[in-house]
Amino acid sequence: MKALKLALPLGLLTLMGGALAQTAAAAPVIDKGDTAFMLIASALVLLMTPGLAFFYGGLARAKTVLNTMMMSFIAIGVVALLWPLIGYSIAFGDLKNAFFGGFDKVALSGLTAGSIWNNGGVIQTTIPTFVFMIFQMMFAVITPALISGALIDRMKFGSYILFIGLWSVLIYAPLAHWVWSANGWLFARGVLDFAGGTVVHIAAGISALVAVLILGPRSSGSQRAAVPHNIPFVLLGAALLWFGWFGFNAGSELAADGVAGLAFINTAIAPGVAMLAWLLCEVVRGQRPSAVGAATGAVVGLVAITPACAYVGPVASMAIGAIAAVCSFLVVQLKHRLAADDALDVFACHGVGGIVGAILTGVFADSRVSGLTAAKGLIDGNPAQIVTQLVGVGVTILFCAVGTATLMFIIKAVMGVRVSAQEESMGLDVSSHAEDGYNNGDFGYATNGKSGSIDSPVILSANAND
Amino acid sequence: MKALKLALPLGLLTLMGGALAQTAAAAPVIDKGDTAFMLIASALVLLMTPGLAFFYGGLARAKTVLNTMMMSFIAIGVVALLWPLIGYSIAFGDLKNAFFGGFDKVALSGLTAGSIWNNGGVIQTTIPTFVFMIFQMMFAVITPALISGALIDRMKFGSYILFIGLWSVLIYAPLAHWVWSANGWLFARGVLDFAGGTVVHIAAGISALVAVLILGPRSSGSQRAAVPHNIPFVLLGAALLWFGWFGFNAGSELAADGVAGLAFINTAIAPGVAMLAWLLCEVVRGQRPSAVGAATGAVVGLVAITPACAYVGPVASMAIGAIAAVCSFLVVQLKHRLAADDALDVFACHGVGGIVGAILTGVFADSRVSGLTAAKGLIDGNPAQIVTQLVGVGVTILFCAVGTATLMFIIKAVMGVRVSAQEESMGLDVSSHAEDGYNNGDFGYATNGKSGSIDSPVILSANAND
Amino acid sequence: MKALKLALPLGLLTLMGGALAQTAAAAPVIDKGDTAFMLIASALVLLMTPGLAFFYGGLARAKTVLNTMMMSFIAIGVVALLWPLIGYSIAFGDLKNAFFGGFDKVALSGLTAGSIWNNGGVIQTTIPTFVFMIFQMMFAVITPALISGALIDRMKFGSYILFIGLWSVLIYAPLAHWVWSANGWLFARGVLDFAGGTVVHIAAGISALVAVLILGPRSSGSQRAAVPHNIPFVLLGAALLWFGWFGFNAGSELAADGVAGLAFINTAIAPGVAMLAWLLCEVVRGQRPSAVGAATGAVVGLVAITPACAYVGPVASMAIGAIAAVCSFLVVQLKHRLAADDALDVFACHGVGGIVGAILTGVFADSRVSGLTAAKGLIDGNPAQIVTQLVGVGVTILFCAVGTATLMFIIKAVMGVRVSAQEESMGLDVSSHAEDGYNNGDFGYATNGKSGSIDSPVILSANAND
Amino acid sequence: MKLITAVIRPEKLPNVKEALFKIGVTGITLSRVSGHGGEREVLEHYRGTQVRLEFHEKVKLEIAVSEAFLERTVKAISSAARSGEVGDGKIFVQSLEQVIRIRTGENDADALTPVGTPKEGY
Amino acid sequence: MKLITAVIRPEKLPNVKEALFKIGVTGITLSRVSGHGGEREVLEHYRGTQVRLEFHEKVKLEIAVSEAFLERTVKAISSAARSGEVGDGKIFVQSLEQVIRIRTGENDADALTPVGTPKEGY
Amino acid sequence: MKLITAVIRPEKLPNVKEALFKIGVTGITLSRVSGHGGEREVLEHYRGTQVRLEFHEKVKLEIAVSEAFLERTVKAISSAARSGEVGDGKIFVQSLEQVIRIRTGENDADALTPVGTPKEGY
Ligand SMILES: Nc1ncnc2c1ncn2[C@@H]1O[C@H](COP(=O)(O)OP(=O)(O)O)[C@@H](O)[C@H]1O
Ligand SMILES: Nc1ncnc2c1ncn2[C@@H]1O[C@H](COP(=O)(O)OP(=O)(O)O)[C@@H](O)[C@H]1O
Ligand SMILES: Nc1ncnc2c1ncn2[C@@H]1O[C@H](COP(=O)(O)OP(=O)(O)O)[C@@H](O)[C@H]1O
Repeated sequence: MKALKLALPLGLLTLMGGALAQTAAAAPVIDKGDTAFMLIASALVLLMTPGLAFFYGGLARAKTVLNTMMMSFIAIGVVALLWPLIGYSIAFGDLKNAFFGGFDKVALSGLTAGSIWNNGGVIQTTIPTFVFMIFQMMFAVITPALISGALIDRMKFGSYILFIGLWSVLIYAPLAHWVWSANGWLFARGVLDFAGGTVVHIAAGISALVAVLILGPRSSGSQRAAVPHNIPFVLLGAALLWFGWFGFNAGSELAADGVAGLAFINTAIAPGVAMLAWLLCEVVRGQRPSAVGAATGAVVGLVAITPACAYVGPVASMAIGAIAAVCSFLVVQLKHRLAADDALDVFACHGVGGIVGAILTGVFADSRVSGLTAAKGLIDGNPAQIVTQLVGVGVTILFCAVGTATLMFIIKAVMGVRVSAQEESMGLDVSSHAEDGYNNGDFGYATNGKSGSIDSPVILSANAND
Repeated sequence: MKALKLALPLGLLTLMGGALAQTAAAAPVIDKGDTAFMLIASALVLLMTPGLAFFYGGLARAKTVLNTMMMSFIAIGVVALLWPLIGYSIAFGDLKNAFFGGFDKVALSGLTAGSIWNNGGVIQTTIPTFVFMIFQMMFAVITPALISGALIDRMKFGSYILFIGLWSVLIYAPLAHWVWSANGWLFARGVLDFAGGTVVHIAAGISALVAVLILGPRSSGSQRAAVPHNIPFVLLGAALLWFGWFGFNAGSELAADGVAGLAFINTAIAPGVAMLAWLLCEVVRGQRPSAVGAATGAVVGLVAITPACAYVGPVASMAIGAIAAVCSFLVVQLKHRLAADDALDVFACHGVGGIVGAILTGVFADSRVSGLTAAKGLIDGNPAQIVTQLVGVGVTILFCAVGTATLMFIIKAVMGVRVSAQEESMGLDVSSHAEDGYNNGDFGYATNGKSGSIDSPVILSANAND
Repeated sequence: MKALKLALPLGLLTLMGGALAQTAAAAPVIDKGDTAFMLIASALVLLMTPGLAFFYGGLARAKTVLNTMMMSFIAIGVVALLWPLIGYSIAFGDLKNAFFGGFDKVALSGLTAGSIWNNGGVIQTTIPTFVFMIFQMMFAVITPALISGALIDRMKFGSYILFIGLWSVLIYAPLAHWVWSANGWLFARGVLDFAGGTVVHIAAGISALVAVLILGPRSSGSQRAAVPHNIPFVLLGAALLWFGWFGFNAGSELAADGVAGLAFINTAIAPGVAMLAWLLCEVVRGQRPSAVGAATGAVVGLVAITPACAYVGPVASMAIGAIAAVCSFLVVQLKHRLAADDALDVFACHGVGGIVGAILTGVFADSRVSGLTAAKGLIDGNPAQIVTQLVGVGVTILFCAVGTATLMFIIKAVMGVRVSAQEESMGLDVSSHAEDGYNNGDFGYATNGKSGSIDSPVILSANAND
Repeated sequence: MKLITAVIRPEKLPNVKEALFKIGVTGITLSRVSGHGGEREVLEHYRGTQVRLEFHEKVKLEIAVSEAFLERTVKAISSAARSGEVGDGKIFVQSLEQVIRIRTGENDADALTPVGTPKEGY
Repeated sequence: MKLITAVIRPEKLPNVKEALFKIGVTGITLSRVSGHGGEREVLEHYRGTQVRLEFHEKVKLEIAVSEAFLERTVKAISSAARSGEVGDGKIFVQSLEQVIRIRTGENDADALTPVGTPKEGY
Repeated sequence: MKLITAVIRPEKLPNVKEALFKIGVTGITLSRVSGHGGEREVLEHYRGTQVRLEFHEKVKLEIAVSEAFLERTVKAISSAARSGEVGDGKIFVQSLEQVIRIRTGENDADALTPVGTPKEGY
């Protein structure tokens, strides 16, 4: 939603792209085209979380596939409860201060089907407030879910739920306020983050890294056996993520216009090139170009283009995709040197991809392509933007690292964060969810909930009983 | 599509949400935004049926996964043939009577790309009639497919096709007329059903229950082994259903406006909370929170919010999700006491969820949030709405129960409804479709259709031959 | 995009569907509704390629599933690089000649977020040029990916990448210019191809056939074992293809209007009926109605309706679906008589379906339904259109056959096209990608990239070492 | 001691299991196998290709028993697994030289006694 | 009677099957196994992690035959399964004390005769 | 020669493998099996249905060795697979009449020698 907000520091209230030149005088109206676009974009972003569940679930082992997927799915439930109740208000409530949004929108009080979103009167959009709220909610859902990839195979499910609930309210919502709300302090500072490079990806990547340091590594047994159990699922997940990401990036324009078009094409180009770059890295290292590599490269490209998507031209977009893929590839190769057992490389993909993307936004932002005069990077004559971007990156890293560490330590103290070693070796699907991902059905007995009934296995002699 | 229709009983032809205040005098025009929204919404609803195929298919056993999935897929084929030919005309044809729509629109006669849907001149929308027709068709596809979940593992595929064909024309189409057409008698009665709680979910749930009573239970062998064979598929199915449901619910507004926005947010919130509620029920009963439970809870929440989605506020939506999940959970626990072997809990999910949702619509409908003055429930000072809702529920139950029983008895008499016991024990994939869902390919022989050719297995001695 | 272009030969610049009657004098503006539609339609078309990966991947054997899927995924990467750099310019660049578009749009030079697509000033649309470019790119992605189904199980991955890269630039892009650009010579000739029956499906089908003749058949061992390894994946792929195809077909109108509505409904009806027709063929031949058959039939119906979708009425659409399914079914039965080992029947599905659809467009195009006066077929009093269609088909076949043969021979000479027999018998997943699609993880060792480290298997005695 | 190997129909497994538990045999190792014998081939069709499934899904049970238990175990399996149709399967009996319980290192008949049942081996 | 257990390459299964059918052996039980022997390890890479596949996919055949059939069966398998490369597999022969056909309760050599072929056991 | 069949916990496989390699045993055939013994049942819940998993995942190893190698192989497996909890598994030893290496047609102990190691059979 940066295109809208950028207008502000320059004191411009006119918006990009066509027919939106209403002054404050004209009564704001809902634009059907924009609303249609944002409704569908919100649905696309929702689909990213199940997409993530498959991306992560396919990379996990068969005996922890359900736990891994549930860590994404449950985020939908938790945030669908907390975001309307409180998170939205913290992020986009009244504009009293630069650090959080306040409590006036708690439980969405006062909003009706007729409300049009205007960020407290400062920015006029043409979409219903409900639609803005839900679009933002989808971001708040996927961000904590991203973290889960680092934590799989050993975290208590209850502790995880508590963690993401608190994280989404206490870390994500304020950060969203800082970067995206009209009076957020990073926004005012001029940090460019069109669709969430800092708020979503750096935040998730850093939090993942810090969280695993406190959680501890997987047992050597599960680490050793950590081969993706179903790579078609990884590809399915990557495809759904990519598909949804069009809503994520282009939708962040909050309007169906040429800027959304630019954001959209870069969301296709950068990950495509990143996929090629990743495979090339594999070949250069003497490996084969792999399907997991293609999926990973594409996701890294998507991450890296997120902050930049509406600001840069298509060739710059190719460069961002390629550079991010190479950086992320190198970090993945080094991961075994790290103390942190980041199981599915959340830091290497989202953290590194997000940081590279945020910085390169400062390099490649080009108002001659985007028409957004407030978004100029190095190549458009504004080298200072790189510094601004670094500030944004630094603040996000600091805030998320400290915040996540605090939350994890508290939860560890209160209820513990790890399952027992035995539960870990059984696999969390059976131990935390009492389910198996895949069954052939022949060797187990369904007993209809009536133990001892006529349907249950007849066990007569005592010594047969255990 | 209730927001539009509700206007009618009050004699209002003006529509909700903005720029649509054309009087009958002004020539109706197509709104590009609304049309864009409804085209995509129709595609989303189509995707729900494959989503259902995965939801059901994952819950089935590996040896009946294809039959289970085909029961959904074939519904697309059958209804894509019958709805344009006759179903649409019965549901939305001329307005001569309150019980069915007539035959003037048989084979969509008279419709062109320029037609704008106005329900026989009574309600003016801004979308092409073709778009309205196809949006409605997607509903007519998924409703009979929902029933199939109860019938798996033993129903003849041919009989099933005949059943859903007749059901969609003789039961679904008239019911859609009653509830959604401008002169339908339940519509006139003031029953609130925004997106199909009665027409779709109660209808499917009750029909499923009645159909299995006539079909009979699965063999004890297949019942015993009835453990979901692929839970990631269940999650995939739930995700696609949820994604499509945004088109289903918000699209029922037939316009991209604030009411659609409200319908949309409730379609995210209610199932999210229902998911949490279901998992909580499991924990309270001493079980583990399960992935199947999360998927089931979300689907029940989606069902329950369907009739209410554009009428209630977000907190009421949370309540509806939670209450429906608890009710449905309890019925699922009791299912083994029922005589009916409803294999995948169609009644417990869609029937119970639909009934709870329909009634709670009468409780929570709140025109102060929706702006729809004709949709007031108990909390908006109109307790009588609950009675109206009960009438809608009762009529639907009665009609579907009698209609389904009649169809099933006729089909049973004419061609039988069950496969043989031996086919059942082989699994319907091999016996009804001559296919296996999963193959490793090493133990079978592909013979290129040329038996006896050089490629086929050389079998020389007589005693080796069978 | 034919509705727009057809206007041209008749000298009409006014566009279909409502409010778009701007003359050249009025400054063109972006329509938010159309743009919203086209953005989402582009995302839908992108999703078709992963859909194809699952359709093909499920039909492949478990040991080549990843290679098969990668052949689709890599097309996204390759074309995301080449289309913006050069392909788009060749297809839709300046209008100097009828055979290719020129180099003025290389690397999308000169395009900005404010550009509105008008095909060199001849046709005025209401969508940003970026959006047109990306919508077209998605077509350029999926077309070469379609070819891959014929080539699986034995083609070198590097050679394949080179092949599709060259093919997309040298064959696809010019063909797109001929058929869809305002001065393309087939377009000027009056060939009707609304959404790509010739450019996409016939091109892919013929190229597949020619390519396998040069590549050679699979080893008899892999042919023998060629049973679909995961049919639910086939159904998933078909569902995603169908879902995306709504964007493909209706989006080709480049506007959200009644013609898009007509294209949309036919995209639902024809494949539904084709699915039924295919299953009926199976039953008539004494087989069982199969899930693979249902999926195949639906895809053939989608192919066949592609050129016709905005020109024909719904009953004609049923006829097209049914006829194409029967033709394709017959060709599939005969495939073992062919010398070409077209592994996944690309020619029988896309080639045959495309040809039948292109010809039937000349039969059933009916301007009384579509309102498009330039698109009249036999039943609308214009039998000559059939000849025109045959010209289009013939030219496409000739160009693609010669072009593909040339490319394949060159690549074969330069770097070879086949993997070794041993690699083929190992399966291409392990031999070309060093990955297994599915792992249970117990029997393999992950060694963290540090061979000889403490984590790797301790192998002490010499004779244990190999 | 003897090693009994039985190849049975998967749908008969619950019956066989109950029959074994009733006579006190609880140590069992199961696996999924494909069997070829006198049963008819199953034909499948995938597009233009016919596939013959010459092998049928079966379950293999391996059970080590002491001599004393041999006969009743064979009888239990054989009657619980019988449907009377071709394809019911076979039982193979082999002699077993040694059995070791990994947990304790116990040998032979001792190794066959389930936990907490200090009775005679079966 | 003897129990022949052969571990072979999956791609050789069709050949072996034909060879067995030709000499009249139709009772076979198959399973999927992983074998480790003299073959080279396969390396796979997943992101930064190298995976060694020390085991190769094999198919195990178990065939009970009467003494008379032993030699020709072993020969048939051995020549049909041979590729000459390391990893072709092994054949094990064990003595079999008893065979029971579940369907009929028949014993020993009788149990090995396929349906409808009242010839000498093989 | 002897055929050693061991049923172990899957998570112990890496240990067992290393132990076998250390003593020079490299010919192994593995398969996935389900075992029932003294271990507790696992309960799963799917909607209203309770499922008892009476069988636990195990891995079966089959190893043919010459007499000389028997004892050390059994010991290696037995100590590497031990966790001390119920469910560690069993080792069965049977006599083996004949072993044929398919690749070469070699017989008996020769067939057990891995490639390139013309030492005494193990
Ligand atoms: N000689 C044999 N060796 C190994 N397994 C056999 C043998 N004969 C039969 N079997 C196994 O027993 C199963 C059933 O045998 P079959 O001959 O089909 O039926 P029946 O035992 O009723 O005559 C086969 O599928 C196969 O797994
Ligand atoms: N001593 C053994 N015990 C059990 N199985 C063995 C033994 N030796 C080999 N095998 C099985 O035979 C397969 C092939 O053996 P290998 O030594 O690789 O080739 P070759 O027999 O050609 O020398 C192995 O993968 C394994 O499954
Ligand atoms: N008598 C037996 N016959 C065949 N397999 C057995 C037998 N007893 C045990 N097993 C196998 O050994 C595994 C472990 O045995 P169990 O009795 O659970 O533990 P323990 O050996 O520690 O007492 C079982 O799961 C089963 O696979």
